[in-house]
Amino acid sequence: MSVFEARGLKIYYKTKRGYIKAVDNINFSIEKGQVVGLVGESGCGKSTFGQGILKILPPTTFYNGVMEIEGKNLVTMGEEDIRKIRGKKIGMIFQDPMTSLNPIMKIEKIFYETLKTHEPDITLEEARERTARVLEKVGIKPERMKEYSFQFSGGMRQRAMIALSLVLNPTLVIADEPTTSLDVIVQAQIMELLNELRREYDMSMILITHDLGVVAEAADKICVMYAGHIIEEAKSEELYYAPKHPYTQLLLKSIPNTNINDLDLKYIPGSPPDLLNPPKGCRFAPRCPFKKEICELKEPKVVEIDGSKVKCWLYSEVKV
Amino acid sequence: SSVIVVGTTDKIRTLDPANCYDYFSSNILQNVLAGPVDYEVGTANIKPWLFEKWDVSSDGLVYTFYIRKDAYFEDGTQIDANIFKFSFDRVMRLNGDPAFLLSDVVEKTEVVDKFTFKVHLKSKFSAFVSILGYTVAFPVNPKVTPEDRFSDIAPSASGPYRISEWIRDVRIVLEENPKYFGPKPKTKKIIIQFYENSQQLRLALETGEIDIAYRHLDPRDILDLQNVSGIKVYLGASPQIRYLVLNVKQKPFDNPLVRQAVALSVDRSAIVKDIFVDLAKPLYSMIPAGMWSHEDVFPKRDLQAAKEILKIAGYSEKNPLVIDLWYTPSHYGTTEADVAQVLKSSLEETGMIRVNIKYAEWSTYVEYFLNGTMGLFLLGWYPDYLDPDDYLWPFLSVSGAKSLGSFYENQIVEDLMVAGRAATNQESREMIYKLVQNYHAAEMPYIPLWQGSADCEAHDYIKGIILEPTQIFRYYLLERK
Amino acid sequence: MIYVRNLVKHFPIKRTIGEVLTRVPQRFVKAVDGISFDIKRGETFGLVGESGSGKTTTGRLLLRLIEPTAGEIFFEGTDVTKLSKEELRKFRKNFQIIFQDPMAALNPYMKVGEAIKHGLEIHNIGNSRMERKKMVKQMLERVNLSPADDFYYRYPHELSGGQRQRIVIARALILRPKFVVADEAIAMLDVSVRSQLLQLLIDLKKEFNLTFLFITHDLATTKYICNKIGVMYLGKLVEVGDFKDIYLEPLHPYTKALISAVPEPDPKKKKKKIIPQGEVPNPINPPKGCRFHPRCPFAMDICRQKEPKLIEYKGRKVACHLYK
Amino acid sequence: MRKKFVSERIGEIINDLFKTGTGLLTFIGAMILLFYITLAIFAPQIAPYNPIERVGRSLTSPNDQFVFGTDNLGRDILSRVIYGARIALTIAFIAVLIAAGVGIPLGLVSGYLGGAFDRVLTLIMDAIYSFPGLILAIAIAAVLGPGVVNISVSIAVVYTPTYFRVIRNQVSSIKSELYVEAARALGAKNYEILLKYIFPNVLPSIVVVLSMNLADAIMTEAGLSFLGLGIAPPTPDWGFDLSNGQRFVLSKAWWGLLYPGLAIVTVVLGFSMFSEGLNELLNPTIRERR
Amino acid sequence: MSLKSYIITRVILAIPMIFILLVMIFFILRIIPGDPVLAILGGKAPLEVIEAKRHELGLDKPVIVQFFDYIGNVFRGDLGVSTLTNRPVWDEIKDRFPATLELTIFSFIIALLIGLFYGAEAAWRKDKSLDISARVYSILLYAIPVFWLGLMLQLLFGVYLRWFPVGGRLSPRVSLDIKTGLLILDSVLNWNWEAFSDVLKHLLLPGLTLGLVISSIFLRMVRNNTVLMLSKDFVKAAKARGLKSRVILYGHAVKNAFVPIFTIMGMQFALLLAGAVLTETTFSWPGIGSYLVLKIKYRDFPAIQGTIVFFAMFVVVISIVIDIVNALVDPRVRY
Ligand SMILES: Nc1ncnc2c1ncn2[C@@H]1O[C@H](COP(=O)(O)OP(=O)(O)OP(=O)(O)O)[C@@H](O)[C@H]1O
Ligand SMILES: Nc1ncnc2c1ncn2[C@@H]1O[C@H](COP(=O)(O)OP(=O)(O)OP(=O)(O)O)[C@@H](O)[C@H]1O
Ligand SMILES: [Mg+2]
Ligand SMILES: [Mg+2]
Repeated sequence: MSVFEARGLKIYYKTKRGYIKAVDNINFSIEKGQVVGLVGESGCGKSTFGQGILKILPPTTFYNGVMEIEGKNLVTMGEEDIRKIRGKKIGMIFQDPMTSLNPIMKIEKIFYETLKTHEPDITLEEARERTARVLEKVGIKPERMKEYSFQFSGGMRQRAMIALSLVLNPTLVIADEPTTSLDVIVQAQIMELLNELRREYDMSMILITHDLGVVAEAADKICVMYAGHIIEEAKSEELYYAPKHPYTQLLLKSIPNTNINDLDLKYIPGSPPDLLNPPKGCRFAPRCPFKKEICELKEPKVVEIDGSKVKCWLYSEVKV
Repeated sequence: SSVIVVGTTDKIRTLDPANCYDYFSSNILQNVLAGPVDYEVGTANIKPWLFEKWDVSSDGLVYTFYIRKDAYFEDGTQIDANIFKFSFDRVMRLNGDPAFLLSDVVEKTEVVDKFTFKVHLKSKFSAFVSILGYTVAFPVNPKVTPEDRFSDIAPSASGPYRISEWIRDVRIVLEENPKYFGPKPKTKKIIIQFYENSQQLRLALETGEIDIAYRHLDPRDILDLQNVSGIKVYLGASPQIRYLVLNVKQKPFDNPLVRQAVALSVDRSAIVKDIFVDLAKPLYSMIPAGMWSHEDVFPKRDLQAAKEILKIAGYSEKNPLVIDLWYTPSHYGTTEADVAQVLKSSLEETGMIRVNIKYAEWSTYVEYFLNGTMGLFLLGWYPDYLDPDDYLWPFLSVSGAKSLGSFYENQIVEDLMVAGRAATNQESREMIYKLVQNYHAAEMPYIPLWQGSADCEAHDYIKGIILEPTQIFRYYLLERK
Repeated sequence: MIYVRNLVKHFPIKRTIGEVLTRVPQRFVKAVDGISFDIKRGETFGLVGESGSGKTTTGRLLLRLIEPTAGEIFFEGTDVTKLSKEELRKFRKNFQIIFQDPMAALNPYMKVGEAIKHGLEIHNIGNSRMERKKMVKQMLERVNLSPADDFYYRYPHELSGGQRQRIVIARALILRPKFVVADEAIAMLDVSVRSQLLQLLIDLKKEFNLTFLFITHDLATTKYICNKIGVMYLGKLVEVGDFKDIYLEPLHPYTKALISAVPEPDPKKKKKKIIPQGEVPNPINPPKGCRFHPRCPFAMDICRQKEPKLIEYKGRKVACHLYK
Repeated sequence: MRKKFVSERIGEIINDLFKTGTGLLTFIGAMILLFYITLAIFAPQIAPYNPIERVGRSLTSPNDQFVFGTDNLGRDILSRVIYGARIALTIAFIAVLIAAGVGIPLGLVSGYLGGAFDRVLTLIMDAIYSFPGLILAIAIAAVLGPGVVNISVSIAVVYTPTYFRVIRNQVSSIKSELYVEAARALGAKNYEILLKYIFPNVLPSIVVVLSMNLADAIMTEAGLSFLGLGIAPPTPDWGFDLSNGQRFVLSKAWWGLLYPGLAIVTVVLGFSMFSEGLNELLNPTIRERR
Repeated sequence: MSLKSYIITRVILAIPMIFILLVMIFFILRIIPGDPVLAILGGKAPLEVIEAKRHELGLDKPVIVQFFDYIGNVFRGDLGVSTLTNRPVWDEIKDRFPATLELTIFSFIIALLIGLFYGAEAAWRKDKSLDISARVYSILLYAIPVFWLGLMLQLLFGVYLRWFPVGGRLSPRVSLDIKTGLLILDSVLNWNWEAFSDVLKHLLLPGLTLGLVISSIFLRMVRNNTVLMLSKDFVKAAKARGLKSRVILYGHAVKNAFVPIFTIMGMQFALLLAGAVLTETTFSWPGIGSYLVLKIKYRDFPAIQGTIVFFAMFVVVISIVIDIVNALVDPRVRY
């Protein structure tokens, strides 16, 4: 059973020059206890999707389609109802722990405020106790909750941020590049922590990152995004060993692996399209080495092969 | 209803008689302290007050005063000769602003007995008793007045009122002084409220916040108020005179012809009409009209004559006389700039004079006229004692002319004035002063312009307002009907 | 070509007046604390380590963009630290730097062509304006920015991140330097662009016969370009040697940790990770003894007391008490 | 190739100017300024009367002959308002020029050199800056006495630290920017760095501060002359005319108070709109700061 | 750094500031072209008297000696003696300061309320009509000279409608036992409601005038900084935790926006004081602003100098206080 599902979801930013189609007609679902990785180049709409789920994008944002959590459609839901879901049902971890915690508030105050919002009857004592418990889980000594976030190191802050997203026991956690701004070693520490916690809390997680290495280690399923579309969705192993979409294939080649003898550097020429006026056909077509006539004319459909979903004419035609 | 509120834009600087030399401070002191002599209400005639009577020695150098025996300060201290000696000596020792009035003439003071006080003069001075009417000679209470410095608190009362509250620049409250020997004031409590400007004062009067507005409404406001029902405007004479000073040592004013041309072209009536809306009077002598020995010695405006004279002096329309006219912007109130404007246009009407208006703040102004920087400038005079001598000596004596920036020197005039000071006979003095005025009009180191008027505005239920020639404003005569 | 001996850089920490008066002693950030290494002509020396370990500082010291606290830097026999200001200015032709953040490294109010040309003007390369312009355009073409005529007149904000970094590279290389410091030159770029630029750097290095100091925190990229690497931790070099040796058999526990922390895209190779606890300590008060001991899984008593020396071991240098 | 590029940019700016509210703001501001500058320059041609001559009865209410009425000396208020633009703008421009002429070079040098020189200068400027501007101007104006130059100097003293601070702070932060370090790595000389790399980067904020200060300077001048510390009468001056007009409002002569006041408000409004717009057009990040 | 040592540092840092201000004031005021002695004595005093007075004021000593006398006196709390009233300037300022304090506090509160709520709500609805109105409001009010606004309010509410008095602090007929000098406080302490309403009536127009003018700047600062804060990640994070929008706006964005605002508050205060000079003059408010103007009119040299020194000290004290408050609000300053 899926915890969260998006169908035909469109999230557009309204700007003076037109709509930026940051998320365009995507279908997505996540099962209970599953970790789904969302990868893609910068600007392809990963954060827009992640934050769009909570509807915390700027008020000018336009939503269409269905986002379902526990049978309720977030797209049509009123602001006050959504507010009650935020934090409570869906937790969020942000990229930059430096800036995501209010610098002039003590950690315990931030926790108390969050708890009080969703459980108005909670006392300060109770809140402290729960804060202590969850902080301990993420490896922070409870007495440090009396400190301010700027007194923490980067890794500690991210731990606190994780604790904060878990304190209300949400069913789904969205982690938007949780390790990008951290050091290599700390990065590994945090990933390990997330893995442990996921098992312990039995929660679902959407892990957004641009680092294929990171998702490969942690995710059960990987969705590759390109210019507002999910162009491939597959099990981690499947994706690594048998990437279907040309973009995925190229992306995999262009990241350095740990094989010391593989000195072949590939890269994807060109750059992602402007989301104001994305290409009419397949959005990857202008950069695709296997592009055919149809690719530039018509948007490909999603097809399923070998248990993975691909949005590419190469495969549609095979089927046809 | 036993309270009357008076509003003013004037300020109290100090309430220590030894340092008090501005109108409004003296005005308060005159209602709070009893002085040696007073003036009869409504006149300039001196009458006894603390001094019951006095004798003058035959050489005119020694005055013996007899002090009344029922005068007390509010704390019960009796006023006697020792207190007078203390006060006079203190004034001269501390050498405050008005001290010269005493120290210039007084040689020494002497206590003869408890109620007899003697003053030795440096030289014969017929107007000496007039000086005693000024607050500088009012005795102070040694118990609360520091001997070696000026007091900065309210004085211990000996007059009709005592000061019950004083918030500087906000209000001062006068209440009946039970210890005063004289008649009880008509109103037990007077509140004097201070305002920043004429408009606020007027508004306060119109809204009934105050009952009386005294001093410094703008002339135009006074004019307006004359037509407001329920409000009465009182007008009276003022001993203040306003004039132009011409520095006779500076070009082109060292030329008597130039001075005459200026005197002939100034338009006194324009000033009086446009700016003072007829609340001032044109003045043609340094001695104000209404004072004995006054004579209109200056010529009336005559542009034709002025042109002729300018021609003789070598000026023409093509080669005009270019002069600077100086004024000071705040010392004489807001109207001063306007006056300079009007003077400029009236001189320029000759077509042969070009005027540049210049101004300087008062302290700079004073410095400028003392060191002879300015050639033609506006100044005003307020007498220290009501005597023609005080309108002539300070101007025409060599030392006086220096201190007023005209640098006029004429030994004959000076000798005449010395004689006038010594003479005890009013007629001979009058004759001498007329002569001096004519000398002045011939040489014109000063051109008298106008004579101020005193004014007071009040609701019509207020009675007892008397604008006196002496400018003493007696709060204790005010009452509400 | 480059010999670095006992290079030290301590940044004094500003004290407030209150602290000066209450005699709080002056403290220093020990950014680089006595490092020595050599780079041979044509070699690429990779400097790796966590954030704050002093990599950038080392790079800036080599170019004398900041004054070293102590130590010597020889560049082809010249002691760079002894050059006078004017000599140094002229000497700068020989060594250049490529910064991490290309946007910040370009003057936003200068057309990129002018920015590249300025170096030529400073060092009087080329005879006329026209000639210099031509050289710039050639260089632009070389870093794959064509048409060069168009790019010459653009402002930095009109370029993408990858293009900007190409400009920065062009600006550095147009002087034909012998030695180039690349300070995380590709770290800020998008995944797909990274490889493009890495390839460009590799090509240019060959073409211009450059010697590189390649600073990075991403061990995985070093394999494409580096011959030798040095691992830095808290201002000290803990391991220096041939790339392959170190990569295949890291000796120092810190190097081991760094290598195992590299995320592995191959899901089957989910290896056992040795991840040290905690984070890099404060460089103001580095731990006594071996600076890595508080995080080291193999820490011994001696590690807490004695600072290990950088010794030769198995064909490389390592500073750890485990190896004698 | 190059020409097209420049014209494109200009086209973009003009486009921005009219499409966005900011552009409109700037445009209106600029129009107001142009209007007053024209008034100031062509005052003799535009003004119906000599501003310092009695031309009508005193305190005539606005009518066909005297559109803004006359003051207590029978002078035409419209003409005085027109001529007043001269004084206001002259003083503002001189003051700002002096302030900028002193503050900018000092700020550049101080920020670039740093060290003790910088610290002392910063301390002095901060001291002046922290002091209430008008009060400082009052004190200096009282000391120097009236006169266009004197008033300008008093105002300039108040605004010099503004330039100094803005420039110095920017320079000292730009100094540590990577591109400056890059220039040094190229081997550029100090003055080259200062002129080619640092100055262009502070220029936009100079322009913005400049136009902002012009508004403030006009306001300060009006304040000074309102207090009687400005230009000597009879020279037409808005602040003075305002305080003069205030004397007669109870005589129902509201026009003496209204028109000079409106003149000040509109011209300051013009400058603020202009600088606000400029601010956003030139430097989208700086606007958040003030 | 502990709060205590922060405060000590801050106070020590103020010393050179005070010194520079004092030097500045001294040299500006000592080059007055008009001779203060002559201004005191007028034209009637003979030369010896002038010399004596000059000696008495110490004006015949070398400038450098005068300077050290002056510095010494300032630190002894002796601001000289007014030549106009012969009272110690310090006493006169003490008399008048409460009026200024009352006015500035009152206007500050008005400005704060307007600026805070209007600014915050405008920031929340960025680019909507409320925000546009806020921007128009702030740009318009900024362009209105405080004295003109004062005069217009006077004209409307004082002269035509006669709702409020146009000057002073207390009606003549209302009596009040003055203890603190802050009349609002005094009337409350005395349970004197007649006086209280009278005082409030007098305070309203000048307070509103100054408050409105300052509010424009305040509003702009609050709005811009709140907009900035609203774009920060921690606001987004707070939103993602389901916090209510009021809490996010006031508890997070505005509160953080105040951190930078506090640091420029010192400057705002200087502005407030400058505005107070003009407001006091327009409304005959017997504070130190109108005192200064009055003294300048009479060229009361020691009083001018004393007042300016007082202003300088006041500014320094305020800036210290603001910095300390800032340290309390923003823990980052402390640590
Ligand atoms: N508030 C906004 N208004 C307009 N456009 C936006 C806004 N936020 C993002 N975009 C645009 O939407 C697109 C998708 O952005 P998004 O942040 O979702 O990408 P991303 O995949 O998270 O990239 P990154 O890896 O850089 O975080 C980009 O083209 C971006 O420019
Ligand atoms: N100018 C400076 N003043 C004071 N301290 C500095 C300065 N530059 C660097 N440091 C400090 O020196 C230490 C080393 O910094 P450096 O930038 O060399 O590290 P790095 O290894 O390049 O890190 P990163 O991977 O984050 O770039 C850090 O703690 C840093 O805070
Ligand atoms: Mg993102
Ligand atoms: Mg670095």
